[in-house]
Amino acid sequence: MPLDNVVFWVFAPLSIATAIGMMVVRNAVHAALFLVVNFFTIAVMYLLLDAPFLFAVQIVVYAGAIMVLFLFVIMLLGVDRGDPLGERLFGQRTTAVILAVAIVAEVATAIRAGVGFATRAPEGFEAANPGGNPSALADVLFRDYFFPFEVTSILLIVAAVAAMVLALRRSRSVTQREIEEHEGDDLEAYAMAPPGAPESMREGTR
Amino acid sequence: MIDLIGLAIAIPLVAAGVNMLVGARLGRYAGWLGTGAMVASFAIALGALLDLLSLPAGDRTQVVTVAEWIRTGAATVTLDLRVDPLSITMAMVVTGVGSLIHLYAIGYMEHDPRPGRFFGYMNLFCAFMLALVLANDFLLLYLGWEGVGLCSYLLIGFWSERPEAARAAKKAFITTRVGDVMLLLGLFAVWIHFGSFDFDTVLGSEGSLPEIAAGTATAISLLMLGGAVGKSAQLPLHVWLPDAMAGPTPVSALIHAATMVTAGVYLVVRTHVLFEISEVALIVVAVIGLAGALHAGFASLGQYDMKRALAYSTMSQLGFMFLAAGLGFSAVAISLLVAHAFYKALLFLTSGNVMHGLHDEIDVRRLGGLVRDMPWTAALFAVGALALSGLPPFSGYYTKDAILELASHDGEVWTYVLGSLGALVSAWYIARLFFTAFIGDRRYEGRAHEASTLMRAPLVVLAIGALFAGMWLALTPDGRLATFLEPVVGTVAEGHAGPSTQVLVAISVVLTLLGIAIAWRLYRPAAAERWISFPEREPGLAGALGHAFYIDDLYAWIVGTVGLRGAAALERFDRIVVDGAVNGVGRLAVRLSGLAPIWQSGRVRRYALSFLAGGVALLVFAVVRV
Amino acid sequence: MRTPIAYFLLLSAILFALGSASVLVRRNALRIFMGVELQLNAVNLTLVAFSRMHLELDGQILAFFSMVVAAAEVVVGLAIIVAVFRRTGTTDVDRADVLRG
Amino acid sequence: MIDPPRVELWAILPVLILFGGAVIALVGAAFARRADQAPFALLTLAALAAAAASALWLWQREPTTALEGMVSVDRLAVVATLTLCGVGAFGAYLGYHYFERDELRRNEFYALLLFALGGMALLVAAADLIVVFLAIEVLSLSLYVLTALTFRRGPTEASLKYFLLGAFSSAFLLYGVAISYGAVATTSIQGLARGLAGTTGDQSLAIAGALLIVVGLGFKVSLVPFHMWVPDVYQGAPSPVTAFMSAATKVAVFVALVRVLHVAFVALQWDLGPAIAALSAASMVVGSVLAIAQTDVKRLLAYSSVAQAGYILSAFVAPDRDGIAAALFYVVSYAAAVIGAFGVVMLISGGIGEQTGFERFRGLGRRRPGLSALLTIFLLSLAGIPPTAGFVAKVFVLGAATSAGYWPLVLIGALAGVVGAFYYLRIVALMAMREPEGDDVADPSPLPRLVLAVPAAAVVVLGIVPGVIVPVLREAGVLTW
Amino acid sequence: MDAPWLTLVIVAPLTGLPVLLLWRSISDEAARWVGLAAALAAFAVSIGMLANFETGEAGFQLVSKHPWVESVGLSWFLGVDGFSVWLVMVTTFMFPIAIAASWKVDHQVRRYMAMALFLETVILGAFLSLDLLLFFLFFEALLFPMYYIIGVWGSKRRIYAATKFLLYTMFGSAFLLVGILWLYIESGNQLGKATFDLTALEQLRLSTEAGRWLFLAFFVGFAVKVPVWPLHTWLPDAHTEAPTKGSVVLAAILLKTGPYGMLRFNLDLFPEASRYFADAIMVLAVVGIVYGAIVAMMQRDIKRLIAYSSVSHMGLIVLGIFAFSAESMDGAVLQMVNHGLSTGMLFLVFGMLYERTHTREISDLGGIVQVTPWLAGAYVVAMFSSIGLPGLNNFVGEFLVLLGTFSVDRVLASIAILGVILSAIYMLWSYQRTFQGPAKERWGSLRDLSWREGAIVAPIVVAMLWIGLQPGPMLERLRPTSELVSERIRTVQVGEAVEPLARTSGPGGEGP
Repeated sequence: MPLDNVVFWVFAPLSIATAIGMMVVRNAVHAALFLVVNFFTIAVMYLLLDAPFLFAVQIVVYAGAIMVLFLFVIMLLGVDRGDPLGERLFGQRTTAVILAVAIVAEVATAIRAGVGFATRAPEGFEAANPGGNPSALADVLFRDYFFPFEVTSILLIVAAVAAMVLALRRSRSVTQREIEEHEGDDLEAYAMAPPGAPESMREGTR
Repeated sequence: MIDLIGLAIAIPLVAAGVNMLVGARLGRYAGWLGTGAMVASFAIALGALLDLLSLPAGDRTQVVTVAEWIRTGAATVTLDLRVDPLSITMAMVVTGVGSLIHLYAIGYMEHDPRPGRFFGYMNLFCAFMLALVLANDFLLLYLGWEGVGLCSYLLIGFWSERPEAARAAKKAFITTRVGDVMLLLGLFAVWIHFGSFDFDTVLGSEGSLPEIAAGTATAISLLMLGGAVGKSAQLPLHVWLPDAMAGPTPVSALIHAATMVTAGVYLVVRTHVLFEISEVALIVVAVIGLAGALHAGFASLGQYDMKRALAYSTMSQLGFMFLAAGLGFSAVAISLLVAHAFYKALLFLTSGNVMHGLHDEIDVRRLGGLVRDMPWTAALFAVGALALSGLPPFSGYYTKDAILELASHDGEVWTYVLGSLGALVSAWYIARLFFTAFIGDRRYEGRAHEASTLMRAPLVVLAIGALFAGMWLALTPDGRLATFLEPVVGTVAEGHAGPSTQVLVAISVVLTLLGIAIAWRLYRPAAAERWISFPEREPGLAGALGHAFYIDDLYAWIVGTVGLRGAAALERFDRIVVDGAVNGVGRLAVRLSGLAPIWQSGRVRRYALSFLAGGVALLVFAVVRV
Repeated sequence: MRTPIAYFLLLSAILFALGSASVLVRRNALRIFMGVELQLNAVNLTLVAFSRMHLELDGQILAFFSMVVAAAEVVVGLAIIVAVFRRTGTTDVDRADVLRG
Repeated sequence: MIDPPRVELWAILPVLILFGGAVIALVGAAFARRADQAPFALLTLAALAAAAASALWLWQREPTTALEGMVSVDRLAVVATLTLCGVGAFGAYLGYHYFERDELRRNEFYALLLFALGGMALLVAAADLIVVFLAIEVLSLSLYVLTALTFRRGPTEASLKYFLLGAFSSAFLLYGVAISYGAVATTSIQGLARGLAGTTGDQSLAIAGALLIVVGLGFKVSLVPFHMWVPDVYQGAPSPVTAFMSAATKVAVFVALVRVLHVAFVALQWDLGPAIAALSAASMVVGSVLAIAQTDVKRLLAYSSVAQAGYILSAFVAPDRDGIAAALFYVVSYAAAVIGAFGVVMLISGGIGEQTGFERFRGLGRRRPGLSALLTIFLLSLAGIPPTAGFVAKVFVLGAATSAGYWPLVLIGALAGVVGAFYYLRIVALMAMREPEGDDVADPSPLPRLVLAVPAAAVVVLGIVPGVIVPVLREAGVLTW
Repeated sequence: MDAPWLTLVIVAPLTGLPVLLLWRSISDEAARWVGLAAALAAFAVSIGMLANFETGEAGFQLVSKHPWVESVGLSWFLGVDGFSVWLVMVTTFMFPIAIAASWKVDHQVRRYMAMALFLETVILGAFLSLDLLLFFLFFEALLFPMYYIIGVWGSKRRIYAATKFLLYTMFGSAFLLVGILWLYIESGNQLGKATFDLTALEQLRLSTEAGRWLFLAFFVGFAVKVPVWPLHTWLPDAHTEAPTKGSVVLAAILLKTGPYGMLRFNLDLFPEASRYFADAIMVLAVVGIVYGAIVAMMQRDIKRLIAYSSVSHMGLIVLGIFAFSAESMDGAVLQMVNHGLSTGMLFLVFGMLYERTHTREISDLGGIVQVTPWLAGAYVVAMFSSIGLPGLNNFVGEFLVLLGTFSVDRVLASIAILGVILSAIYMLWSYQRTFQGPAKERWGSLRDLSWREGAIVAPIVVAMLWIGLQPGPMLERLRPTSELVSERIRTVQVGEAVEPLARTSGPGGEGP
């Protein structure tokens, strides 16, 4: 058994298991840790697919930056108590599982038609990576994809602005008095289920 | 004058317009205007008659084009009037009797607040009636036909504040409308078969018969008969006429005795060619006539309301006319029509005098002995009654006798026997009216006042007519009128051998006298207690007679109970099912929309679920090939 | 490489489905968002696998862009979640239902 | 050493101007957070004008792609950009009025608005799926924040929902891009078209990719069943934001959809058609029916926009020039009507409290005849009753669907229009046919009414003489690859 | 005189709009006069149109055709033939009357008049359009003003009635729209250039099946407007709740767009299907006649009664159209005019009574005739016209329809003719209960017709008598067209392909 097969069959189940773990555990911190592990397994897959640069980026950006940010927010908000176990929405979990299975089945069918389950990737990927993967990527990125690359900068500015606008509002003009003033009519103005919709139509308990 | 015959219609029409629009300002002159118009119309008709008489018998059908009516492409429809012996006879009756009744009405309606309207309607009626009889095609005839119906409606309901008058007017219009519809269908059939409504085309001219199969002729003539039956209040569409007496008495006299109700007879006579081709239709006419004559005659015996009794009498007499026409004696039918116009108008107007003199009291049980307060009226009524009962030499004798004689010749014994029975009953009921109302003890309070001269004068003229018309016009099968009518209605075929004329006359007179005798036996002053309490003693028989054998009640039940319930059910169906379905769809949509909160619950995970489900569903299109 | 490319794709599909399912079943906004991150990662795997299959680098570039987008989204998303938490004191999305109907 | 890329910045001049304006506004807001917002509004309008002018300038260009095939320079983009600039101008004015009225200072509004518009302008010119994806992210992130901009409970909640579902949908969009890439080995729109044109055999993978992209884009334009965020977000967001995003997003994303369905995947039209038709039908029916029971005008308009999206999509079953022109006409007339409608609603809603319940509109025809007349015109157009643009638009799109043979879809659309008429005219009835309750402080300034009279006039003019823009739109519908 | 008459007719009512819309402080009285003047102007122009109408021509006349939205094949294509000329006349004739009759409207007069004039324009447009999309545009555009008039100035349940009216008719036109679009696309396939031009669409060769489906789509669209049983239930509500003017316009003119559409489009475009479905439609029509009459009988509300009588009368019109004989088509068109006059006048006169009594309940009324004889007289004239008394207008139409039908199908004609009896029953019965009988105390002081009201009613009476006694001029202009259409339909065999229509184009030619 070739090495890459072994690696795949080790890490793929692990990947799925950690994904499931992330989904089912109660504690948010645990879930985040499962996700980090999952990201690692995906990084391994990148390695198997001859994408060493992305392997590195995956670990640095995802496992490193993004998940840390997640954990940070989890801690910040103090919501590490964990989710309640009960499902309040009728049939939500069952349907979710069914839909998940269905979408896998559909995509699998499409893949089978479009790629074929036994097709192996052709050899000769090195030819597409002159001077090594990172360098080749840089070639493509800064020539063909220079414009999208510039767009990402706009995206990041927007993200920064967004974070700034959303996060800075406490410190600015909205005073406690203003909040109190409007709190009441907020609820009135927005709690507008159509009259005549009986209570029983609303799901779950408040 | 023949060319001016259009004026005979136009003058009353204009007078009607004037009276209806500004009648309120005219006051009592309204009546004089109306009467004047009628007299003028009469004069024109008379002139036309004289002109006609001056022509040879073969040329006595004149068509006068009054106006161009419809012009489409090549075809031009003109408004034509037909002056021939039949139509001019009818026109004479309408204008003559009409003039007299108008004159009478001036006095009769003098206390009414709306004489303009009344005379307007009356003139309008005469105009339509003249259009009906003078028409040269079925379309104009139908116009007149419906027009007189309208006037009848308006005049019966003239005192519309009286609920019974309003009801009767409606009933009259609707009932005759049933007949009218059949007539209309008949016209359609005529159009389809002949492609024309022209009398010459449809009925044949110059002695030539129209080309038509017997079956088609039967269909057409029976449909026309339907119209005639409705208008002439014959079985089974007779129920409106007694109720129509709720109208002012001159109306009853003019419309519901002398003229409009005879339009049916006129129609049958006018189209007799078709009936004769059909033969079946002719028999139906005779049967309906005979049945009507007997049914109405007996029904008249049960009436205590003088005008209702006279109304049934009218129906009975019309039955005789139908019988005559059905037996093929069109000329005789018209003779009876003419004679009847005189004496029945007379009878109605005298009863009008009674009402006028007694504050609208008309129930014979509360009359009696009127001869002392109203000698003129009583005498005039007697003349009319004798004419109706058919004693010689009154006009009724000639016509009735002619019918019976011809019936006896025709070979069908039953027509003669039943016709004779009808004659007997006629004498009986009219004598009954005279005995109960005019002689014996007074059963009313106060004093009746005799009618004014204005109201008596026309009656005298009518009485003279009732007396002498028979003799002068010789209303016999081979008399002057019949001869005059011959070019239009054909000769009366000589029938088979039968009892000789003398024997028949004797039988007829005896029967008439017998009828009077029976009436005297039953209704003589001494027996007043007996006949007044008759309904209590014999409720069954009295009820049957009084209700005219319950036919009207049956209709009332069918229409009023079954019909109304059915209609109400249909209305509910419309509301609940048809409209309910529409509103149901609307409500369903609103209900569905009201379910939105179940799905649109505000829970973002539900939204995601919906999203994913949508994605999954959409991907089906990728993996499943149709 | 011996492993058929479809295996990677299938793994990716499964991860994508698991990520979707996470979005559906978790009530904590943060964990829902983690599900989304998993989905994006799954897609990246697909991209890289196809890149390998087609012997070209565009797929990897796309994956790279995807990571940038994910980062930007995380910034905004976490900011919004924090804002909501400040307003309502919870990150339970089921409690966010004043808007409905 | 690599060849330097061709940097044809002129090709994205409108986008650059918008982003540039956004950055300036952002810097300004950073330094003058509490300053008077009028300069910001004027700056925004100036940027929009400049962008529109530069877009007009691009009209003359030969259709081509630029920036290494990443953006198209064609008339479709020009028309869409012009529309977006128009919508943006009204959005900016409405926002100015909104915040000015309540004396709130939200100067970031203008920057975010321009970022969103920049993203949209980029989206309509995108010639590569990766640009589509990035542009959508730019506009989405901006809109998430705009939604939350007053930080009251409703807007925050709306923002959260919008964001969570938006991120979810981005994943689908990206998955679609990935699978398409897998199927054809390119993400270039024209490349996809060329790649798919010649191929035969099983296209499942490409179809799956296309459909996933449709899912992702369908979310943005609120197609059923991806629409569920719409009522909540439209109701919750500040009215000017709602007005802006309901109009502008649809313009931009539908134009992107034109490129995706009419160019990239045009070879798959017979496979995608039924799916498009199903989405369209579901949107028309569900949107219309669910709107019936609404008693909040903003929410009602939100559901209505779901139905409207269905109508627009119905033109996409006909992958030809008429279909594109029809969809464009619909989008333009819809944008005019909806921004006007939300604008009037905003003026009536009485400030940041956003009272948009039906009772607020009762008897409005007497109290504020001008505004109610304007709203009536917008609603008539949305309901598709002549002589408004909505009628012509509806005929156009349904005609396009007919030409593709989807007459059941046309029938559903026409019947859903009946339902639509019901709820739109319910508001008209509420305003014109009911007695007013209580009194209301009339808006003294005629300016908002005058501004909103512009889209009203547009709606009527397009309804009576659609010919003024139809040739232009048909020009725009000529797509080469 | 050479002028774009038809365009002028359509535009004439609009002349009042700028004044009404822009001059916001116009006094109520002035607004009324502006409305009346514009409506009268339209009438005057339509007289000019009539004078230029060539008698004896079957085809379209006074045609004016200008491309409008060239790229989609929409054109401003107007033309008038024997069918439409009288409908235009009755429209322009009744509108001034209806406006004058609503002098008493006292709130939002300016809007009222504006809506009325707009309504007139679109109705005229619908009658004159020969471009299907243009027709549909007008056909749809008339919904809103009518909706608005019912909804704003109507009585108690006005919003319900207005909404029902609007939705029901839109439901019908949904099918119509599908049909029109289908034809449009088909024309693109067959003629090379897609068009909405009626004369071009007549040239299409449709498969039998397609023709039938399209026929049904068109038919449903028009049947709702007629309304054909059982799609009629919007009508009583709309009639009842509408203000007098609304009822008049609705009954007199608006309903006519339905049968007109059938006559103009269904018969012309789908002759084979017309024949195929004729029997079924005639049955529906006859059911409508009898059903409407019976249900009318049981109404407690006079306006509802008149409304149901409309259902009955409109059934007769549909019957006439689908009997396909020249007579019955003549009759149907005539009957459209007649029904407009007679039912319009019934609503008008009853509206005048309603202004005095403020009740529509039959049981509340009674004994009116003594108090207001002229008003009652006017009602009687309208009533007898409606009943179909010879000498008045309705008879001519009814007669021709029934005659034409009788020659085709005796049984149906014989059932349909029951309507003649039933109409007498419900009309006279209701008249008896409302106007006749003992005078009620509370109505003792009602005013009789004023001069203004008399002047409103008088022209209708004159028109009724004129048509009733002298239908010639109308028939002359009508007959060639109905003969042409009838001829064509009758030559078609069910189940066979149809040769395209060879319509001899009338004089008039291109517009300026």
